Amino acid sequence: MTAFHSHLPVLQVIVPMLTAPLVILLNQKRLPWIVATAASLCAFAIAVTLAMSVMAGQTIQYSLGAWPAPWGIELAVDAFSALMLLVVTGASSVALLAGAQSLDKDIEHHRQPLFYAAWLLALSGLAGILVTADAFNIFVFMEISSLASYVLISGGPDKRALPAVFKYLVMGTIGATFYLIGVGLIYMMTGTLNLADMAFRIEDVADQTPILLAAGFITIGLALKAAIFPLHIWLPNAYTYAPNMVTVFLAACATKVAIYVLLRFDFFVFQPNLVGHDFQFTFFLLPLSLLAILVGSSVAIFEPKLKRLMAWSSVAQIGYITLGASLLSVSGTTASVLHIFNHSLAKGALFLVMACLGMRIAQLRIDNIAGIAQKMPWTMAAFVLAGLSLIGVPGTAGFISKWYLITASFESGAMGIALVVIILISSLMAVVYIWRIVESAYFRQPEEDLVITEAPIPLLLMTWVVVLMNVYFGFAPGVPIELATGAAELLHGQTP
Amino acid sequence: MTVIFGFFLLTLLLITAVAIVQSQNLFVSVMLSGMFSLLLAVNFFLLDAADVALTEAAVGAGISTVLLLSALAITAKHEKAPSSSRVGALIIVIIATLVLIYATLGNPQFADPNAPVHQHVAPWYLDKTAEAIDIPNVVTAVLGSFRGYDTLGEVFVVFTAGIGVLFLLGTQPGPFAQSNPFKLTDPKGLRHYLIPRVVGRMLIPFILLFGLYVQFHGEYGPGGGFQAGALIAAAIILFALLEGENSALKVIPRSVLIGLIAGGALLYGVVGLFGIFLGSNFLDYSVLSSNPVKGQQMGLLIIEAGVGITVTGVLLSIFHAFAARGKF
Amino acid sequence: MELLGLYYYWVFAILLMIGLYAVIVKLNLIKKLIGLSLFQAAVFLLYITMGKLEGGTAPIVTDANANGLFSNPLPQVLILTAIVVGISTMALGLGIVIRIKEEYGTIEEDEIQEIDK
Amino acid sequence: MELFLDIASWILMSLGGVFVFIGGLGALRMPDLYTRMHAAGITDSIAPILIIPGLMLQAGLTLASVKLLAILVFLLLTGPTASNALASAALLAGNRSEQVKSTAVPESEE
Amino acid sequence: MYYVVTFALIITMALALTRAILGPSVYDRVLAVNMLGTKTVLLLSVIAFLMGRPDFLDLALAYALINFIGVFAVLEFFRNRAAKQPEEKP
Amino acid sequence: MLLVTLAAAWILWSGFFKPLLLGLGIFSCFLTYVVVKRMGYFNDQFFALHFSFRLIGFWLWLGREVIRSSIDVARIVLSPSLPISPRVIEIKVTAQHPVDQVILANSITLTPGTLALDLHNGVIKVHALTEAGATDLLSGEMDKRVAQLSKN
Amino acid sequence: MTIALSFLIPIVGALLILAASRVSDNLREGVTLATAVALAINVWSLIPELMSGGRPELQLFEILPGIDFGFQIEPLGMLFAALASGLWIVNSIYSIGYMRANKENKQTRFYVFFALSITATIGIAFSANLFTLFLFYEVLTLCTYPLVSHKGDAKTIRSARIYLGVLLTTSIGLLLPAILWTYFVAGTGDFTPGGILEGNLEGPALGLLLGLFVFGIGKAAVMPVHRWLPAAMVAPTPVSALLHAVAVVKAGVFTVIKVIVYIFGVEHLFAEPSSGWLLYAAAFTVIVASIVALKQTNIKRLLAYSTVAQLSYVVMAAAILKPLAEVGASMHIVAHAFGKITLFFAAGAIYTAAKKTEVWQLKGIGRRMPWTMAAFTIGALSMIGVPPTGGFVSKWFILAGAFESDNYVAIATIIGSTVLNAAYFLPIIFAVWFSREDPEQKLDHGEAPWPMVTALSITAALTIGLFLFNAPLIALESQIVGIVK
Repeated sequence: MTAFHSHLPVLQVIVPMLTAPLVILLNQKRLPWIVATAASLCAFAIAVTLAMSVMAGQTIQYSLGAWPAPWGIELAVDAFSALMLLVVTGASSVALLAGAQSLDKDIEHHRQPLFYAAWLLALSGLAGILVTADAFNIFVFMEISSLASYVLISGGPDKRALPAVFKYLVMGTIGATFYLIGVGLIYMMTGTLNLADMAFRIEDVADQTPILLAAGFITIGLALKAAIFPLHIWLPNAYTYAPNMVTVFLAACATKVAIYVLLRFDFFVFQPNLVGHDFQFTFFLLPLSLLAILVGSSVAIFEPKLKRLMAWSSVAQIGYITLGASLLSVSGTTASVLHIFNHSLAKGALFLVMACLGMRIAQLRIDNIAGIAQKMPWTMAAFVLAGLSLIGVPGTAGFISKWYLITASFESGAMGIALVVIILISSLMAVVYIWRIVESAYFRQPEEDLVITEAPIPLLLMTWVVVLMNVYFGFAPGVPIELATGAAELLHGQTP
Repeated sequence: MTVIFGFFLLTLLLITAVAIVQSQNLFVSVMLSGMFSLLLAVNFFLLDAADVALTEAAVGAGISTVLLLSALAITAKHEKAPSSSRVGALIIVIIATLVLIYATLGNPQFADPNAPVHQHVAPWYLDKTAEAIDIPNVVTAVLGSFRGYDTLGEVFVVFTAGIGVLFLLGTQPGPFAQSNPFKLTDPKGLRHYLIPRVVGRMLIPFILLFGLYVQFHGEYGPGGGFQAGALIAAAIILFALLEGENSALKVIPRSVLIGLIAGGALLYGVVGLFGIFLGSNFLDYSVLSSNPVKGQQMGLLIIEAGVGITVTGVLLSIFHAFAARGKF
Repeated sequence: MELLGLYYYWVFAILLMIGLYAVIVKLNLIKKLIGLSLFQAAVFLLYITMGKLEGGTAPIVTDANANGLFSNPLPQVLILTAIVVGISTMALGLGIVIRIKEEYGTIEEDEIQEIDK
Repeated sequence: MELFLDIASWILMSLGGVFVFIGGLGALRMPDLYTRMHAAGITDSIAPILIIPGLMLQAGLTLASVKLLAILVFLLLTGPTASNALASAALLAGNRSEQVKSTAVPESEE
Repeated sequence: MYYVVTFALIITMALALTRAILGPSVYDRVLAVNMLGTKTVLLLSVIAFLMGRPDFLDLALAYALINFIGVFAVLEFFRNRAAKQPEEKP
Repeated sequence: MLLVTLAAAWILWSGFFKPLLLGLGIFSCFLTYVVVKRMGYFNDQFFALHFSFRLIGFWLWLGREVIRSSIDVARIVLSPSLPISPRVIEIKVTAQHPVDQVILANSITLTPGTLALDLHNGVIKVHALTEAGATDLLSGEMDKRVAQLSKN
Repeated sequence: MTIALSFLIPIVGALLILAASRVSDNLREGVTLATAVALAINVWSLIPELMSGGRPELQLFEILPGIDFGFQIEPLGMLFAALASGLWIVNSIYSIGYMRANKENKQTRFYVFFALSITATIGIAFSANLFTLFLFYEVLTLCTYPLVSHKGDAKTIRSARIYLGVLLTTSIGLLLPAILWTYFVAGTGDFTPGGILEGNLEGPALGLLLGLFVFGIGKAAVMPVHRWLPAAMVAPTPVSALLHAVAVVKAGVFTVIKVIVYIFGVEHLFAEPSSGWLLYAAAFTVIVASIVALKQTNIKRLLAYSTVAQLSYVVMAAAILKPLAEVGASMHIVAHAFGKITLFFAAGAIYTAAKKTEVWQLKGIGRRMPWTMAAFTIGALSMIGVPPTGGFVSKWFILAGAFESDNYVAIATIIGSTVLNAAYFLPIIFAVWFSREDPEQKLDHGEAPWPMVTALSITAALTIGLFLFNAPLIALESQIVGIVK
């Protein structure tokens, strides 16, 4: 490991972060986009390097300011964070590469430098959450990413983006503040902010009321951020009215990062130390996950707006992720982590398709895309494949995580069968809502002659790249599985 | 004894909070929240948190009041009659409060030296500051060096908010600015008011200087980049109030503001990067000079400057952005 | 003394819930933001309270008070950051509210929902 | 000497405290805005004039004294200015707002 | 001895708060806020001595400055509102 | 002139004489100076600092007035019947310079019992709490003293 | 390599069709035919190796531990693949005539998806494990949707939605859990001679799993999941032929047999009483579907219910769980394929030439369309199981199997259904040849276009050929039996 390599964890965060101030100083037409994309790609490259190091068996640690761990802030990259970093930086890079035209359409030119700066900040905030090993530092970066996300979403062309983003802001802030309270209470009882140190020291004071309270606050706060049912109400509108590319980016990773923190805290800090903590999983998280899956899917079935439909589907998919976690087994957590990755792929691709459609059609409603497959065959073909992945058809990435999820459900005994049934029912529901779109696009006659053409090449190209990744990881899921298994074992305290 | 003062002040605080929520008049709410901030700041001061008290005062009583008022000027003064479904929420909230209060019974005793908070990392900071950085203000040392990464994040939070507001409200005047008759008739601030103008003008240089003083004495007393930035911005906002929006923009044009926003953030980051280039970790200032202690002090000075610059730039930008939307 | 100390935490709890109540119940968007800032202020109080040390003084070491008892600097640092986060959020929120007013002509949540229907 | 300074400062500060209280009381008792402002004026003017020198006596010839002096000057400069600003604002709205209507400000004013 | 002053100040603050809550007009509230601000400055000065940290007077100074700006913001706000509702002059 | 005042203020506030801080102090003073210059401080006649010993004398006199009227007002506040008779009067200002006019107005406000409402075209509108206060003011003592301030 | 080619040829063919359609229709159809022939040759070329006991396989990659994506050819799959690829040629010829004569739109889409469906069918036939099979099973469902909904009007789309809904629901809701269960208990899903569940799953659970499989494989149309089949009648006739004879339903019963033989293991299942219900369910379906068919007046709907019955015939044969019956079952796949495709071709020809769709309209039509109706007669006879048709051979084997196990339910069902088949086919045949035409109708049509007639003649010939020259086929199927033993 070279000297430069050892700095990668921090570079992961500060490369996009420090590029942001540069971006707002740029005035040329394309320059902000170019710089932002370059920074994002650079971050992606770093993430890949980190993932390779992690897979080679290292856990990378980094002390900021060279101060030792519980006193200074420490960064740590393990299998879980490496996987998430791949998702986050990958989503950002793809969306930026694909999105130049789409964003030109949504954001006026003179506002673009600010927009791209906010984008980079969102990226660095998310990356910052993932690399840090410090509870308070998570809060700081959570706020960077949240504020930047609010900015990004508010760039949406529809005025309804504004109330949506306001709601998101209020709920997001409540979530973050709850988290802050929880961290404060734990700090009060343990005197430390470092996660590993915390997990170690919490043992002495476990089961005292402040710690229980802290667990509650942290869980609720992060659940708000992660849009876990029934705290998801900010999500559909925020995703619907955001600029298309922003939806691609955020849908693929924003809530997932909150789930990441939640899993970290629950499994790392609370689970080994709190009596009855696993009950809470079984009694709260599990039913809520199931409800999320069913409600999200049902609403999606009847939703006429395409992006909203996708957003509700996200609510359901978040349910899958938490369901896996709530099974409290290594395989369940593996499924959960894996689904984070795979759902990002699938949903990212779907929202990219939405962006493609959005380039050509004003109102993305099911009725408006009747017969569009003739005009935009490549776009809709991509949609079909990505939709299959979302449903979980074998041969796509979505199948792999559902497979793991179902296996994990079976392992959990008699209840498992019921879970499997629900998972399958909801898959069927996914079939229905994906199918409604496919049917409209392929098998209905357009009401009038559509004078539209295929989406712009870069957008289409990136869409297909992601779609093909869905297929690729459906057949060769080795890397994500390895990382996810590593992450799950880590979370359950088993050293691989 | 101070605890008893605290008791009274906290009670006042609670009353204020209830009044804020109860008041239908938004303006009154804003005024009361200014008071709330002051009271809160005094409480912080009583709890030995001088830096926090200064910040809360500068932010809560100063900046946020100004921002809220300018938003009110554009939007509305009164809120509508409340909705009917309040009882449920009230009950939930009361239950939650009781639960929280019950939970506090398990807290460590107030100000107990044996509480975990005072045991683990805190003494280390106190010792290490004297040894490795050698400045009196431990808060600044922790803020700037031991947890400098957090502060970098904080600067970028401010930065994000700044570009966010600029992005939302833009540099162009919005639709309301045109339809606002006042904007066109009198863009000149408080010009006609002789007394405020004269006194204000006399004070502005001193406020500025005081801001810079707070900036550069962050290592010795309460204060630092953020508080200084707020004070300097307040001075210029005062000027804008007295002489009008445009005069203030002439003093510090928008392009300069953008430069300040970006420059301060970059300054911080670049200092951090120097740590890497000079062979240590990110944000390690001790390598900046041959003497590690001197290096730390230098690093702190520069990053505080970065914080101050960004905060000034952002707060002013936000103020101008709001003001441009409707005459404040 | 002990009860007085607890009072700080109680005030935290009550303030927190007052803020939350305002955020939930109030329909006016600016009022929501004010409620949000109360909510955050409660957390500031929590942190600062826990950092207080019996007989301690502000952690600024000068010759005059070198008796070595200082309150915990760490929560103060954290809260400095949190305050900044709070004001940033508030500023952004207000920016959004202004835009909402421009687009909708009102800042009452129910009226906005009515318009969006 | 010590003792004398102490006593002097205690006296000043106590008096200040008394005036502050009276001012507060006045602000509560007075019937309308302008008269209340007079009461508030007590706390704005006489109170700092008494209390801060009292503190200065405690501090002696130190930097703290200088700062106290600066505070005093600021308060004496800003206090009346703020009152005046407020009064003129109230005056501006005077014959519109029923609540501000003073016993002394004639209707035709403005 | 500081305690006496401190208590007097705190009580006056409470009175000011009462006035702020009672109103009746917004100007009364502004007045109360301004009064409270001044009292806070004094209170901080006194507490600084009470706690034996006279070097914290910076805070009081900062308050004095900021409180002043706040009142101006309010004034500007009113002036605006007055101008926004153009009255028919008799 | 301003620079000197600023520098003095810095040193008195700071109290540290390390070279670094002094350097920063000089830097700060110049920065303030530059900003203030950009604000147009030296373009018009509003900004004028003139010190004189008469000012100190005036202050002492003013202080006495403040104490005297404070006691008056305090008595009013404490008396159960609130013996007030508020009225508005107008005073013509003798001094021409705006700064002097402002000093007068603020002095009036500073004295409890009287309150400067408005200063326009050399006329100060004053709200007085009592009849006595009003007549006191109308006697023109304060006006005279302020006018003397700038007479050099 | 040959296996890979089996997939590449139709896929490349589909792309070429797409490309060729830009040039001319003739070229497009030429490409279709060429692809079909190439595929058939390619698939058939594997037969010799298989007959000599080889089991060519192609392992692509491992998706998850224990889950591979790969192919392995065994006799049953070969039979199915050979059948499908062979019939594709005939069907293509027929389609050309049909599509042109009826001036259908979106013909390119039709040919492309047809080719893709064949790809999926080959995939099902060759898959080496449950996972791969499921994958292609779903692909087949999706690829046939555009074919079924070809007309594109509201009614068609509604019916097509039923088609898709039933098939997807059953496959995801039942088949997938069954597969998952299998993987979970056995740790693998590879098709293994003798089954993989022995020792892993016993008792009622086994019966339950069997149920999940049988009903999950909706394409096998065991009642009550047969609803899609009549619904799919809205499709153009070549598509119906594809559904009924070439690919879809055959894929269903094929999968059932394959699962019974290679997953459960015939003997393991035979030893398990809780699996006996399958026979009854199949028998029930046979009888009920035949009775329903009796009441149909629309030719295609009649044929559809006939198919439902015949499919359960296969399932029932498989459920007898005796080697001879298994041979009969696989034989019946072929026999029914030939017979039913002939019938559908004939029905399509009638529609094309005379625009007639109802049974009662057919009086005396044999004189105007002798070739068509002769073929129709042969197909119907095969359905009934009368010599000299292929249907007789398969029924013979099934019956032999039933006797071997003294399974009287099966015997009774076979006899009963034969009677019922005769009851609904013979009157038609009689009316076609011996009734007089309705004089009120103005009749001037002759035979359908020549490609259609050619195609149905070929399939009719094949039906008879199956009776006369079935030795190679039986040899091939005996290989399965050998495995079973």
